[in-house]
Amino acid sequence: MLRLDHVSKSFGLGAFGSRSFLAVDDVSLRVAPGEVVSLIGESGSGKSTIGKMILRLLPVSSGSITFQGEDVSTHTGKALKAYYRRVQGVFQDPFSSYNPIFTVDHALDLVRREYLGDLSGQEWRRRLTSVLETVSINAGEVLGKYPHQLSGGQLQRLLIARALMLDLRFLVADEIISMLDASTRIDVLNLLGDLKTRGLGILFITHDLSLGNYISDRTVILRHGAVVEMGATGLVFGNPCHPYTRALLSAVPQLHARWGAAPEQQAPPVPGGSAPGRQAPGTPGATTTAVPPAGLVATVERSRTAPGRRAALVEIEDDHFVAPTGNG
Amino acid sequence: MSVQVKDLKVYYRTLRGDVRALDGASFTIADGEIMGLAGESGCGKSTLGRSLIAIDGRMRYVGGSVSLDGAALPLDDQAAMARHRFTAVSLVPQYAMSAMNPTRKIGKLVTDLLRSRGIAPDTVLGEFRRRLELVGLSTDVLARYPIELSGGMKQRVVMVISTLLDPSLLVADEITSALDVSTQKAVAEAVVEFRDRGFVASTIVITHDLSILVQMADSIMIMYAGKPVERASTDAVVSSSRHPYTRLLLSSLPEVGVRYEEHRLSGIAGRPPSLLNPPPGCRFRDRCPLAFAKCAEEPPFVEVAPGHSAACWKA
Amino acid sequence: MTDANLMTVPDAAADPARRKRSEALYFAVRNPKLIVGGTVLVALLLLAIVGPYLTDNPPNDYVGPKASPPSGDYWFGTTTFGQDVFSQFVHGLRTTFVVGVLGGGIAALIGMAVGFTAGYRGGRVDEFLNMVTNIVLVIPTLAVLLVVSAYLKARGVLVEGLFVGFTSWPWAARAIRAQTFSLTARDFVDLARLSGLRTRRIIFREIAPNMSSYLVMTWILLFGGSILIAATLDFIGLGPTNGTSLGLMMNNAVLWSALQLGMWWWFIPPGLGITAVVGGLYIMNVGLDEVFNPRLREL
Amino acid sequence: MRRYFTRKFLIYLLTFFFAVSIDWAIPRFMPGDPVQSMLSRAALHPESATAMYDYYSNSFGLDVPIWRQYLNFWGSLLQGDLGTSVWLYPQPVSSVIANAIPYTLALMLPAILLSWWAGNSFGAFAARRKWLDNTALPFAYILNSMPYMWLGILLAWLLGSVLDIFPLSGGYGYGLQPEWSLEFIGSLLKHWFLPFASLFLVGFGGWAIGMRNLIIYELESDYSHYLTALGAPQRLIRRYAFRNAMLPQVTGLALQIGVIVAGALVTEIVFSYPGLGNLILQAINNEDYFLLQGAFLFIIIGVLIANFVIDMVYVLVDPRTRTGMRGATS
Amino acid sequence: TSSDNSDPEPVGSTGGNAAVGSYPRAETLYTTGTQYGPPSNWNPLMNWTYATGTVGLVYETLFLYDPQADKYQPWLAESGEWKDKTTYELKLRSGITWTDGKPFTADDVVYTVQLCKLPSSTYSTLCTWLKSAEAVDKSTVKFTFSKANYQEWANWVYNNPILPAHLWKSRSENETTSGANDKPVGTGPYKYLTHSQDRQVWVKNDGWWGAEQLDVAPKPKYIVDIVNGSNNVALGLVLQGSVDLSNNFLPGVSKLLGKDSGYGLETYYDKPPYMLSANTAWLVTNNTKKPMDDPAFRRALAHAVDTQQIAKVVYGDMVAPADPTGLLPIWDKYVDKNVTRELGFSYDPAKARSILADAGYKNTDGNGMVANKDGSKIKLTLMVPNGWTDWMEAAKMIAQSAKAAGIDITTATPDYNSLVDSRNSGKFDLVINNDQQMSNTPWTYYNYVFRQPIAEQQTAGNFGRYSNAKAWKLVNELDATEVTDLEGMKGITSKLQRIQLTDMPIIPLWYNGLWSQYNNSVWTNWPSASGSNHYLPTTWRGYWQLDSILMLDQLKPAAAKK
Ligand SMILES: Nc1ncnc2c1ncn2[C@@H]1O[C@H](COP(=O)(O)OP(=O)(O)OP(=O)(O)O)[C@@H](O)[C@H]1O
Ligand SMILES: Nc1ncnc2c1ncn2[C@@H]1O[C@H](COP(=O)(O)OP(=O)(O)OP(=O)(O)O)[C@@H](O)[C@H]1O
Ligand SMILES: [Mg+2]
Ligand SMILES: [Mg+2]
Repeated sequence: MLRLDHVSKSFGLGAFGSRSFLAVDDVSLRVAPGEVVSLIGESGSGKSTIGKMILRLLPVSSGSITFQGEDVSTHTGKALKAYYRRVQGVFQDPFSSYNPIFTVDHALDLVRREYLGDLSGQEWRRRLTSVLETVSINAGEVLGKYPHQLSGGQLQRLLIARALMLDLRFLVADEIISMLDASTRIDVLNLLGDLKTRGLGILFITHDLSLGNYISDRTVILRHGAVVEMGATGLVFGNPCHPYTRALLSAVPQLHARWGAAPEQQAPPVPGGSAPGRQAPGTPGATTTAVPPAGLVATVERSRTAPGRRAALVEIEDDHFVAPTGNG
Repeated sequence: MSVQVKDLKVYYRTLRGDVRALDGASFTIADGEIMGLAGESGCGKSTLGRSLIAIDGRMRYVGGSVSLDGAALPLDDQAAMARHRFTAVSLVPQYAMSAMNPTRKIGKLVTDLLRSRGIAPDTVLGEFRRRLELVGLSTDVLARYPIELSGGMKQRVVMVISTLLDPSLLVADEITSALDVSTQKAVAEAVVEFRDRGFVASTIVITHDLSILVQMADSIMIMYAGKPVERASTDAVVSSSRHPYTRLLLSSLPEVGVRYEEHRLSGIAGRPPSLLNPPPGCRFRDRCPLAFAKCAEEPPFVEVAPGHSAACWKA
Repeated sequence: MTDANLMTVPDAAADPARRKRSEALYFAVRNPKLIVGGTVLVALLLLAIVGPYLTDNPPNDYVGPKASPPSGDYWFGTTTFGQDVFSQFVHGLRTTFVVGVLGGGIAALIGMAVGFTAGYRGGRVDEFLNMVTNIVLVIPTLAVLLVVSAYLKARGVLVEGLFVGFTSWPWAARAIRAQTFSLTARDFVDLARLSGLRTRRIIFREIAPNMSSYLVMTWILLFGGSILIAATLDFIGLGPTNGTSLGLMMNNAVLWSALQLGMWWWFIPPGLGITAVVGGLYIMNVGLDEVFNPRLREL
Repeated sequence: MRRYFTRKFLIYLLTFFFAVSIDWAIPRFMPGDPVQSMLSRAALHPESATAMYDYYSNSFGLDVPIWRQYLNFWGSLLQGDLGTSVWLYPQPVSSVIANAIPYTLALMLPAILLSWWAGNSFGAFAARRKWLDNTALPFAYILNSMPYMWLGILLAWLLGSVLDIFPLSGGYGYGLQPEWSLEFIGSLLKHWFLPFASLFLVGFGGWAIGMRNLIIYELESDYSHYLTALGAPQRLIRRYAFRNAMLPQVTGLALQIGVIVAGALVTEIVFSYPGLGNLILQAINNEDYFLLQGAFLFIIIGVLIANFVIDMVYVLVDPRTRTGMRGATS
Repeated sequence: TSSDNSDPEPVGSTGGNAAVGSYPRAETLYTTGTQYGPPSNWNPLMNWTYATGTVGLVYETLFLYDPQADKYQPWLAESGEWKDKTTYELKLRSGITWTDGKPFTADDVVYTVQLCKLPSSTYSTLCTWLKSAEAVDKSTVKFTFSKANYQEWANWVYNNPILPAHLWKSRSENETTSGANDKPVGTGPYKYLTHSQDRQVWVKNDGWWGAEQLDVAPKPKYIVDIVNGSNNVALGLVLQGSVDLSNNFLPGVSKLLGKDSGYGLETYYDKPPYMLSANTAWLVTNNTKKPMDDPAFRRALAHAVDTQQIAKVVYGDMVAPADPTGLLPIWDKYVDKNVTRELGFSYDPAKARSILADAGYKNTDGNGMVANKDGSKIKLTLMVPNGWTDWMEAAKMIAQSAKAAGIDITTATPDYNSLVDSRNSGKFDLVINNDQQMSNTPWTYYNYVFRQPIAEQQTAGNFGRYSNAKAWKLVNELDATEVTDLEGMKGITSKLQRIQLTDMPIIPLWYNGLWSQYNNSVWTNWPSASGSNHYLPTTWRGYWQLDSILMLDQLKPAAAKK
């Protein structure tokens, strides 16, 4: 349904863009209908940038994004509006997603004004009630209130409802629960799960691995703007091949296991070099570069120049791709 | 018995009356203990942490006492309190990203601070450098401006600064929330390390992320709507919690391995009550699946098992 | 100064919008600065409105004895030519308000247009507008006025107001740009774009209302600034060529040696009038800042 | 840092180019003819007038097409030639201005810098000190809302006319010749004082108010709270707040320079101070395009340099600008 | 050129004057009112801009002319006389030296006169009727004319300063006519000492010839001319006594005169109009435009202006309303009273209305304002330069009083430059002008009023574009009348006055004053109508040779300091 092919994004810095910064580096991925793909990476790895490019909030520097076969980047005016009818996004901060001077209805009204102008008041209300039901909030409880008056969870669910008012096919969920309380975040997450069963494609952006694991079918691990590992969630989490993925996983705090106390996951070697094609796990010759204890390494200046085309990902098992280490 | 808090009450003054953000908290923290403090947003965690350090103009000290190594802290006397800060009680604030003066080099900032407290910088700067290295920072951060450091680095620098004078009590407020997993781990480990090395005696770690507390805290206290509801050792809280709120909180946490298709978790319905005019009785009553008539009466925060206190009639 | 300053600490249970409003009111009526500034301003505004009806003397006609000090007949005395200073003063006060409103208004409009565009669009547009702003900032406005005045045989208050407006917007543009910049980074702007809203609508319907109090304060400062600039222009003889204004009164008083002739009643009132209007505005502004901005409040 | 510098420099260069072009164009957009109005002041026979008109048009370079005039203008500007004054014929504009500039600078630099420094110090001192805040600051408001020339007039009237302490006009006593004597320097200072004082006072009020508000913001900032939490004394916290609040004031200075310059010009006029302001007024009254153009050029250059210097100072004092991530400083 | 103005040293010390540092107050005369900008040149040929006193104090003319007594006084010349109809012989004084020590000779005069050959010379027209000038001997110059314009020549000889040929001969045209001449070498009673932004200082020339030959001794050792800030500053200075002589228009000064005011301030007359009259202010009508092309309308307009009120209210009685002919008081003898009695006018709105009605200007739309004969509206604009406050006020009064007579006039105050542009090119309705100063002959006055032919740009005179060949012929006849032939002159001027008052090409309003107010605290015996000193009390350019140089001789130091 949605494809990213060799998408890169560089930001110009300095005078008249004299210096550039590669925030997304040759990323290709696909999301099928009814599939949740989670995009995981540390802060600044380019997750939001990818989401924004899909939502056309940022232009693509190179590569292409196609949705249902059409190239998204050329859409303007009507076509863009039609695109937004099918593709929507929800962002990290539920409070800043609403204009604080209006009641939350405003966000819904905008959608109505722009897309559903022909709907009669009654029809609109009917539809609204049913959508609000889907996201399990009570219309009377939220409508007519100001953003501050509602909980983050309610706000996020209302935003999803706003998207559902349209002909939604694809949702970009950018860290939609990281600002929520532990007690409410799971409800929003569950809502995403329900939506997916209704055939929605979802790009779930997060830095929390446990959340990604909980909800997604496929997982993409991003580092410094490039994909280091991706594949079916079970495979990526169960059999992490890239040292970075492993480091990430080992840093995840768990309720029932302390860091270090948990048995170190058996790391299968990672294929080195650029040998294309399938390689069986355990192929000798792979290097297991020790990743320095993540986080203890200061990452002050991460400006990097495009190193040319990256070495292609290697598919080490069915639906599990890993970037060759050595230059990652 | 290093830190002893008794029925501490601190309210916020607003136009519409007092916000009872901390409405009676009693607990003790032993020497060398790391106590985790968790709860929903707005339940008064930061208020508790802040009131142990500095009660500002908008806060009102209502009652209760805090004693440190047996000596009472003059909570309501800011001038007297100033002497205890940094040396006896210290804070790693929630806002570590902006806690350092952006226009001062870190080294200069520390020297200024030490001088102003009447401490010759030379006597502690060596130790400062050593500790920076301990948390994985090179000493040349001293010559850098805060803006030149990443979030995780700033967090750790602030931690080192705050603990430089080996305080008896350290309050670490949401020091990991803004960080990604790997940095989070490093910072959390540093807290434990500092305790292990005796840089700080007792520590309060505030966060809303229980799983991180599990990694570092010896004991956990759960707060709800301005009051502590449960306090026990970490293991006890995770495995045999007595308060329904704690249990619901724990059950809503996804963990690596838990998947939506296989095991659908659920959250806690409803929202905590307003602290402006909190309802009488158990404040969790409205959301509690176990609530019964007695809950209209406020449950006392009592020991329900050795070293395990809870405020619930059904505990 | 971020937008966060404009928001009060949310309190979950109450109705924040109404609360915010009533809270603003609560502080407003208790803010001495706002009250003093507002009172002075309103009093002068009233004087400007009704003043001309209190006197039958047209401001520039030679109605009375020459150079007479304040008296029952001529409350503020008369000029060298026997013009009624009081009449000139109240008419001039009117002009002052007109110039202020007009100049401040135009400057605010341009400042908003430039600031919003630069802040919202960013990038090259921002660089370009920034340069335009810089140019206007360094161009001696006097020179431009010269051209204007050479073309127009008669300059009115309107022209002056327009001119002042067209040259005094840069700082406002910069300030608004910075504000817009921080608001644009908020998610609701992205969400508005996802709703298919056009840029202009996003700026004026979504972003601008969010900084309304800031805009009001900017406008007040521009208002006061315009009055001062206009007075300066009047004073060096580049002011309106017809009509009365406080600056022109000062100019005339000086040119006709009111100082040396001891006619204090001729040059004190206009300057005092300007100072009071502008001072009232500025003090009110600080008061408003304290009302809107919880951080500045002292409880 | 270097990059930032070059970038700023380029932008300033471009701004300079446009501003100067506009400055050049302005006189040429005006109806009327400088040569004709100059000759209208001479007592002439009409026949002589025609011959002289041609002669002077040629000598001012006004008899070539407008685009050539523009190129010639840049050509001579780059050689430091600003043309000849019409009104003060045949003095070169550059020397006319060079004679006036010292007075203007002597007035403006101390007034701007001292009022900035004193205003900021006072504002910082008064902030959050209830007593001062309620007594002294209202004065600052009033000072700040006074038109420059009115304050000038009042001072001239009170201290000059009525009390006769200070002279009303001129750069130094009319009975003196410039020399390094106490008498001369005393006279210089005496003449300088009133115009300086009126500029200083207005500026002082403005900066004091601005600083007071900024300090209050800074005292509410996170780093101040952190310092409080570490038991730092108010002294240190205020010192830090002052330092940081100075930064917006530095940009504020850059933004205000133009306005202050205009104020200084008017003040010179009030006190007949022999600086640029008087020159400009006379150039306006005498339609001396070249002088006007030259004087404004100096102001443009002055304001640009001031802005540039302030930008540079800003980088030095505010490390946040050095990372290069942020575009503009404001 | 010297731009190093603030350098005090060279010129002053070479003059042998020890007074570097400060000028003793009792020996110094402070003046102001001529110089409006920093002294920029000392070139006597640039008669609109040279530093105050360049001509008069440093460079001298052949004759002086005393306008009040209508007398020429030989100055550098000993005598001058017409040998025949077209030959004029000039005898020069001997024993005069330039301040560089070289003698003053006939060559200098010849050199100076022949500068008329330069197109950029202000008197280049002289060469159209001067055939030759030759030095007969060291002290005799013979002029031969192709056409003898006696009046104009008499004007030339006292108006134009003689230059030192030995220093100037080698100069280029550019340097001659428009050079700064920053080290002026003259024959006059004063020498350049120094100048700066706001002042020009002259020091007495001790070896001046006049002391001996004329027994004239200017009293002040130093003359410091202060650059004008603004009029009110000048008033402040003269009240303080920091300035002795102010030639500014100082509004309201009449109130400060007299003993009881305590300022020691004086003017030429001690009652209105206080000032001598220097020039006439006219209301210039654009005679090519409807309805100003109609003499009847212009006549009506002349009756509609209340000049009395202007003199009283705007000028505080410091000016006098003009004679209907506009001739200055010094030319009173040329006014033909019969003509003025018959054709003169004064403020009379009723008369104005009746003239308009008779001529067919009717008030058609009932607003009280008359319309053109063809019924179109009359709406005239009176322009005065912006910033000329007295004129601005006067214009308002003219508009007001014209409205009372049914003529709709509004005022406009464009900038001077743009006003000059519209005025010279004839794109105006009404302007006020006073470009003709007092002189030795009414010819200059009529030359201004009737000047022909009308050019596309009218640069000097007849801005109203009045066209009358007969009048112009009379003006030329007047020019060719000998200055001693008073009756001949009167005959012509009488005819001109009849034409003027019938046709009203221009409407005289008031006599602008020779503004001068003096403070008695340091110098006394200032020019006055009653005292011994009756010379023109002014430093204006072109007036030193109208005998105001002699005022300096009459000054006396005040007895003792207060
Ligand atoms: N407009 C911009 N101009 C310049 N650089 C930018 C811009 N937006 C983002 N970046 C940079 O691009 C990189 C990727 O940013 P992005 O927001 O996609 O990260 P992220 O993975 O979403 O991080 P986080 O977890 O903190 O949200 C960051 O280093 C950021 O600094
Ligand atoms: N300055 C203030 N004025 C009024 N009420 C306040 C103020 N600061 C906090 N509160 C209120 O006090 C209560 C407790 O706040 P506190 O900051 O202690 O919560 P918290 O547990 O730290 O929450 P979080 O997890 O969001 O940091 C909240 O209801 C909050 O709205
Ligand atoms: Mg992001
Ligand atoms: Mg908190």
